[in-house]
Amino acid sequence: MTDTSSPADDSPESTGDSPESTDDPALAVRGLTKRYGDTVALEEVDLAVDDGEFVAVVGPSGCGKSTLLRVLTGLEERFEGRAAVDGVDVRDGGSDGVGMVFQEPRLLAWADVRENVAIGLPGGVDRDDPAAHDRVDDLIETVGLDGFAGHRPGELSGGMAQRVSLARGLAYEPEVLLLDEPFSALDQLTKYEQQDNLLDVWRERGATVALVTHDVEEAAYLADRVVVLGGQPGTVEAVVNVEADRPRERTDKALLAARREITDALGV
Amino acid sequence: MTDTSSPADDSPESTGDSPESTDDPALAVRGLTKRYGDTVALEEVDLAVDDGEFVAVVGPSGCGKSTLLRVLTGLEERFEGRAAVDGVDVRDGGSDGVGMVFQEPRLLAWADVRENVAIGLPGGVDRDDPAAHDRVDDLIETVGLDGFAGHRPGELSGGMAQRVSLARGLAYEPEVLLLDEPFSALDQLTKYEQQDNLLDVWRERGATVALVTHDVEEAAYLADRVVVLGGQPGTVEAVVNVEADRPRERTDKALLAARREITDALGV
Amino acid sequence: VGGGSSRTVTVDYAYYNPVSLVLREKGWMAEAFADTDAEIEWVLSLGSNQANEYSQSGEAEVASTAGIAALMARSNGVPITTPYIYSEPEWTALVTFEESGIETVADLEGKRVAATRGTDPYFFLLQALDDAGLSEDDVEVVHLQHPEGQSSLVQGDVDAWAGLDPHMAELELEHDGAELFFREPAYNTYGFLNFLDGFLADHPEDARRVIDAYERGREWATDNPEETASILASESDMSQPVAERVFTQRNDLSGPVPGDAHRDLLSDLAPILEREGLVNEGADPAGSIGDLLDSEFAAGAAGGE
Amino acid sequence: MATTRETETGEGGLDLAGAFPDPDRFRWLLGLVVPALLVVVWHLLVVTGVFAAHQLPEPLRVVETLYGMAATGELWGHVAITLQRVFFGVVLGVSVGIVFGTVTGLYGLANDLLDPLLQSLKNIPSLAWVPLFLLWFGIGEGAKVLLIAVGAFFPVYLNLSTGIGNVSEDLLEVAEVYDLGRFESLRRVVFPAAVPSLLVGIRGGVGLAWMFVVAAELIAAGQGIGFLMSDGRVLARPDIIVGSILLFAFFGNLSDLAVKGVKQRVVDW
Amino acid sequence: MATTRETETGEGGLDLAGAFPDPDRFRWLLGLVVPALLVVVWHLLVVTGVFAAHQLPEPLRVVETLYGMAATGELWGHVAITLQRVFFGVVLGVSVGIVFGTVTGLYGLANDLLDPLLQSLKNIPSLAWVPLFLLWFGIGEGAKVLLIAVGAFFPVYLNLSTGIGNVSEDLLEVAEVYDLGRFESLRRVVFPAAVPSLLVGIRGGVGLAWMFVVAAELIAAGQGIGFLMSDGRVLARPDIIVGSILLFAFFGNLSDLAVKGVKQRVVDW
Ligand SMILES: Nc1ncnc2c1ncn2[C@@H]1O[C@H](COP(=O)(O)OP(=O)(O)OP(=O)(O)O)[C@@H](O)[C@H]1O
Ligand SMILES: Nc1ncnc2c1ncn2[C@@H]1O[C@H](COP(=O)(O)OP(=O)(O)OP(=O)(O)O)[C@@H](O)[C@H]1O
Ligand SMILES: [Mg+2]
Ligand SMILES: [Mg+2]
Repeated sequence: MTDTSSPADDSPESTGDSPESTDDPALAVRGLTKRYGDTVALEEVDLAVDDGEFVAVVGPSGCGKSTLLRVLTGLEERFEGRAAVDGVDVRDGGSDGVGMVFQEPRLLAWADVRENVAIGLPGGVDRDDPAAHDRVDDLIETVGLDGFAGHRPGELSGGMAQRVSLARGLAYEPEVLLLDEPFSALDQLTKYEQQDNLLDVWRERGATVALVTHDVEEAAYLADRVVVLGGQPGTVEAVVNVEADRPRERTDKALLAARREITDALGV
Repeated sequence: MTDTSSPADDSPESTGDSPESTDDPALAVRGLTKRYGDTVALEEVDLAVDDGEFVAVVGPSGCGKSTLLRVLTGLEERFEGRAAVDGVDVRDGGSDGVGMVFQEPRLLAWADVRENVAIGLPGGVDRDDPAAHDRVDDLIETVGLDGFAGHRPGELSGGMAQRVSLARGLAYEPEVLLLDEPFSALDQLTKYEQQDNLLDVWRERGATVALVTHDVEEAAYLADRVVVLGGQPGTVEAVVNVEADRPRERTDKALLAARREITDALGV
Repeated sequence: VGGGSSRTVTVDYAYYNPVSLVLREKGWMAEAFADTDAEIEWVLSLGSNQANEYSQSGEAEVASTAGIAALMARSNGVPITTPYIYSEPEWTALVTFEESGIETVADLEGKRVAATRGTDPYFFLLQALDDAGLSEDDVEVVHLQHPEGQSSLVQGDVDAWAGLDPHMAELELEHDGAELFFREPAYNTYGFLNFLDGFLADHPEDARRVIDAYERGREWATDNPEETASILASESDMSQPVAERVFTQRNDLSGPVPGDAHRDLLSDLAPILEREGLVNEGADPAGSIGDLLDSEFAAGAAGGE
Repeated sequence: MATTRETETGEGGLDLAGAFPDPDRFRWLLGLVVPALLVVVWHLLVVTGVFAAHQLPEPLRVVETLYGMAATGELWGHVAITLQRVFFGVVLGVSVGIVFGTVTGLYGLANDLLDPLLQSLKNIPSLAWVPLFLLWFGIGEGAKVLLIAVGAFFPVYLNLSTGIGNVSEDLLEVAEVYDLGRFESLRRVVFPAAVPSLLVGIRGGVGLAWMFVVAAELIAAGQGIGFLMSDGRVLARPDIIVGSILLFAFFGNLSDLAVKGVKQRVVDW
Repeated sequence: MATTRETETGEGGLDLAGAFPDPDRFRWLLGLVVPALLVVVWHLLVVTGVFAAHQLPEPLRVVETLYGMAATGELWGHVAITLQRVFFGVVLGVSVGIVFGTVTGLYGLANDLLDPLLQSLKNIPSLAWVPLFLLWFGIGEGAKVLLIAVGAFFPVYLNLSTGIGNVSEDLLEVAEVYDLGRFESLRRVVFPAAVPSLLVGIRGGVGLAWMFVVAAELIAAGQGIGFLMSDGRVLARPDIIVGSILLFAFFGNLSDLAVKGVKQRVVDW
């Protein structure tokens, strides 16, 4: 497991030199090792994500996907190796422009849906401003929760809570958006809607997105590139480029090919 | 939405008279309406599940799937209509033989994985007995968590926590097992393993299983019958019989047909 | 409470009752009971009210209080009798500082005076005011415990203080300018040794032993004032000069038997008790005086010497 | 999401109250059963002579005493002044407790500097403060209110400080990821999450305020329930002592119910 | 999953202690800074004459007094007997508090019956109990220990009762679905979940026990720190008063640290 397979086109150097990127990749992880006591969650992970790129991360349960996102958002202070956003180390404030949708909803139990979503509004915005209100209501509608704006988290179903959490993440409008299995509790129809919605947001805002998912179809449909993590401790097993043009059809042949490639890398 | 479509072969009467069943169906729900304040979670739902049958429940987020399971486990005291297990009303102790894997892991934060799984051991079992220990360790291995038996929930990944919750549910060995999206946080490989593991348990123990899922492929692969709930308030939209023989191949034609049928009923 | 021994006789001791300190120090009370199956248990009373609580709860057979406190308790139904006077002290007076400009009781009009309600200094103040033609309403009585009254006076929070020894003696000795501007030994209400009625009735021989021991202590203390003051000083952490002033100058042990003087003083005070609402609605303080004082019981022991 | 016992009965299977018909309406009456029994026992103990009347007056005697004082108007003076002192003491103590609790809860440095001192002070008995307060603050109303405030301060401080320190790390991470900033994360996450702790602290503080009243009213008070009690002790008047104990119990319970009511209104999630 | 401030520093962004080098090793020393400053101020106030020495003795004087008592061995007698009383009082009060807290936390009926009474009693000041305890339990050690136990009882009762009532409904549902039965669900779910509340209660109880010591040692005590303080007041010896206050602060803090230590060991999830 210690021999990390990092294909040439994935190494930080090569992406750093790629024509469309600025000086630094939006996300740069090099030699990242993260331990929790005796458990090694990630080992020698290298990853570079270009500005405006959409990357999906897949891998078995417990391989360190959430840990990787936590490092990138600056929530983990102690790790070995380097993790930088736009060239700034995450421990030196590089994580400021990074938003994350957590794997669990993590809603404020005492606040209603509207207030919970408003938590995500970016720094400068006055949460009591009518414009902010409208924005929040828009987001609530986008995730299909109109009519539930005044409900408290305790009155929501699992999938509804997850969508509130998603709306909160979208409200933040970050340069880099990390999503940890944001659609796992959604039915297919809702999931498709939200996937397309996410694509719209990504395109409109030119954001960099990293999405953790267990849904291979989802990874292939959404991402430019799919990083397959493996094992425990987690290492990069493979990187799959999804060559299909956008906007994509879900039944696109190229997607099917990518799915097969991912599935193979996962060892299913 | 008020005209509930309950096909003839799904109505309690017809299943009650079917040759393989005993007097009462294992699960019998008739005219079930459940309100939370102003929100109507379920409306006039009819459902009958035979002894030893494997039923999957699918439907959009917030349509009342979890609520249905909560009623069947006796966690909801106030509802209209009838819900019975083996002919005994859930409010009169009918829910005693019913086990449930909750949508959220709901683990005891202060207990390690082993103790959390042991919570599920059935009533008569002495939790300090070596045999009980072995059983718990077996289950932990079955859900792929060997090596984590001594970890606390705070040290587990999302998918690992979900598997602990699953192991706890399997430890209970109930006559009727209800599962609320038990594989939603698992990667495909692990999910496949756990699905097959669940089928084994079901077959060996002859249990009645109701599984809520958003994964249409999963529903078709596992279930004898798939109940499609729809709308808000939730009503039974359709019931799809999966005709494939067991043991099934995941690529079985009949499964593909069932999947299409379910997807259509969901309106995807 | 020894398991084998059948009885305990609980007797209090108090810093304001020097003879009790002597008895305890010398072991004479225990000696007096040596030939009985009773054991002596000493319990410290920090003030008359605590001593009264011990009587009230029936926990102490013998307790020492000021005379007025004993009358209050008796009037309120506590079954005690006083067959013995442990001292005739001048333990209270009105105190102020020179610069306050207060020289007589009449000057107190409109001033703040610290006093502890229900205690000897309080009644001393009332009597003094009465003398000067003032009533309680003409001054502002500030209710403070004795030591806190002293420090409030020093602080200047009050203009005068109805003081109590040893705090008063200490103030006199250690602070320049502190003066006792009104003294009247006759307004002090004596130190009453109160016996539970049940104890007197059921164990008169024990009660007599207590009084005998007190007589022995009284004699010794009268003969050895310096040593008594030393015992007082070491027991109560007072300085020797304070203790000497308290014991040798302001304590008279010569009249242990309750008599007319005590009766008269209490009779004077009885109306004040009622007026101040210090006793039960239906209580009759004046009538209780007779029940409280028992001149007969101790007469034999004390008079015989 | 956890529903508290007070707001919802008959669910969760651990509550027997559901077995009674329409329990919420009359359940408060149950609270009177045990006290009523105690009063009966008390009465019997006195009339059968187990306790003599001068030791423990019969219940009726106490009621008479209180009624007598109420009739002359004297009682209201005592009650009013004590209520006033407790009120101001609680307001002051709770306010300062909120400040210190917030500061130490948020800043590890402040906590390290102040907590050991405050933890030591909290164990000092009310009576021990009396001579010092007299010295520092004199004999006015201020000294009394301050002493009561000391009592009210500590539970608020302790509960809020640990409450803020124990706010779910999960939610703090949310605040951090969304860059809420110091002020907003306090306002939106930390304080709301610590409100239940604060209210537990206020409840405790109000209770301790009542405990400190007696000591406070040893400071040059001529009125007040605590004064009444001390007076009853000095005068060997058990009816007054027991009467003032009942007053303490009554007003203590009343103020406690008020805080509990606020709590149920505020912590409703 | 929420990590408490005590066990982990420098995370969560709300803790400044992380800014100091190797803070955990020496941070307890920070706790001495403010008290040391206070002692200096105290000393200055006395030597400059703001407070007269007979009102507030200088710090050294207090230390001398304590040292003198320690040298003669007198001090240890006071300390030992008080520690013993507090210990037994706490053991008793906490035990009874656990019983009542459990019963009222679990059974709505018991709660309805007992809670109003106990809530009323909890506000009765320690001094008010003294005459009653004297009457009921006499002047022996038992009465003192019982009175201290009363102080320790209420916080334990209150916290445990509400703690049990507030156990996450989610987890209670798990216990119900898996038919854990009364005993097992108490043992595996309810009690472990209520342990933090219980320990908060015990901490409060120990604190109140120290507060009740003074009242308890007014019951015919001739030894003890509380007695020392009352004695100091009666004798107008401010050095003794302040000395016993320091003893209260010291031992109170010590016992508090002990309970806190237990808490950190037990509540480690
Ligand atoms: N405790 C509650 N109080 C109020 N409303 C509730 C409560 N629980 C559920 N609801 C409402 O009931 C409806 C059904 O909820 P339920 O949890 O059964 O949905 P679900 O089908 O399980 O959805 P999901 O797939 O998102 O988990 C939703 O509209 C939800 O808002
Ligand atoms: N706070 C923690 N303390 C100790 N170990 C931890 C902690 N958090 C995560 N781990 C361990 O780190 C490993 C990776 O966890 P992580 O949450 O990153 O997995 P994941 O890839 O997100 O899995 P999943 O798909 O199940 O969510 C796991 O073995 C887990 O047990
Ligand atoms: Mg994860
Ligand atoms: Mg659900």
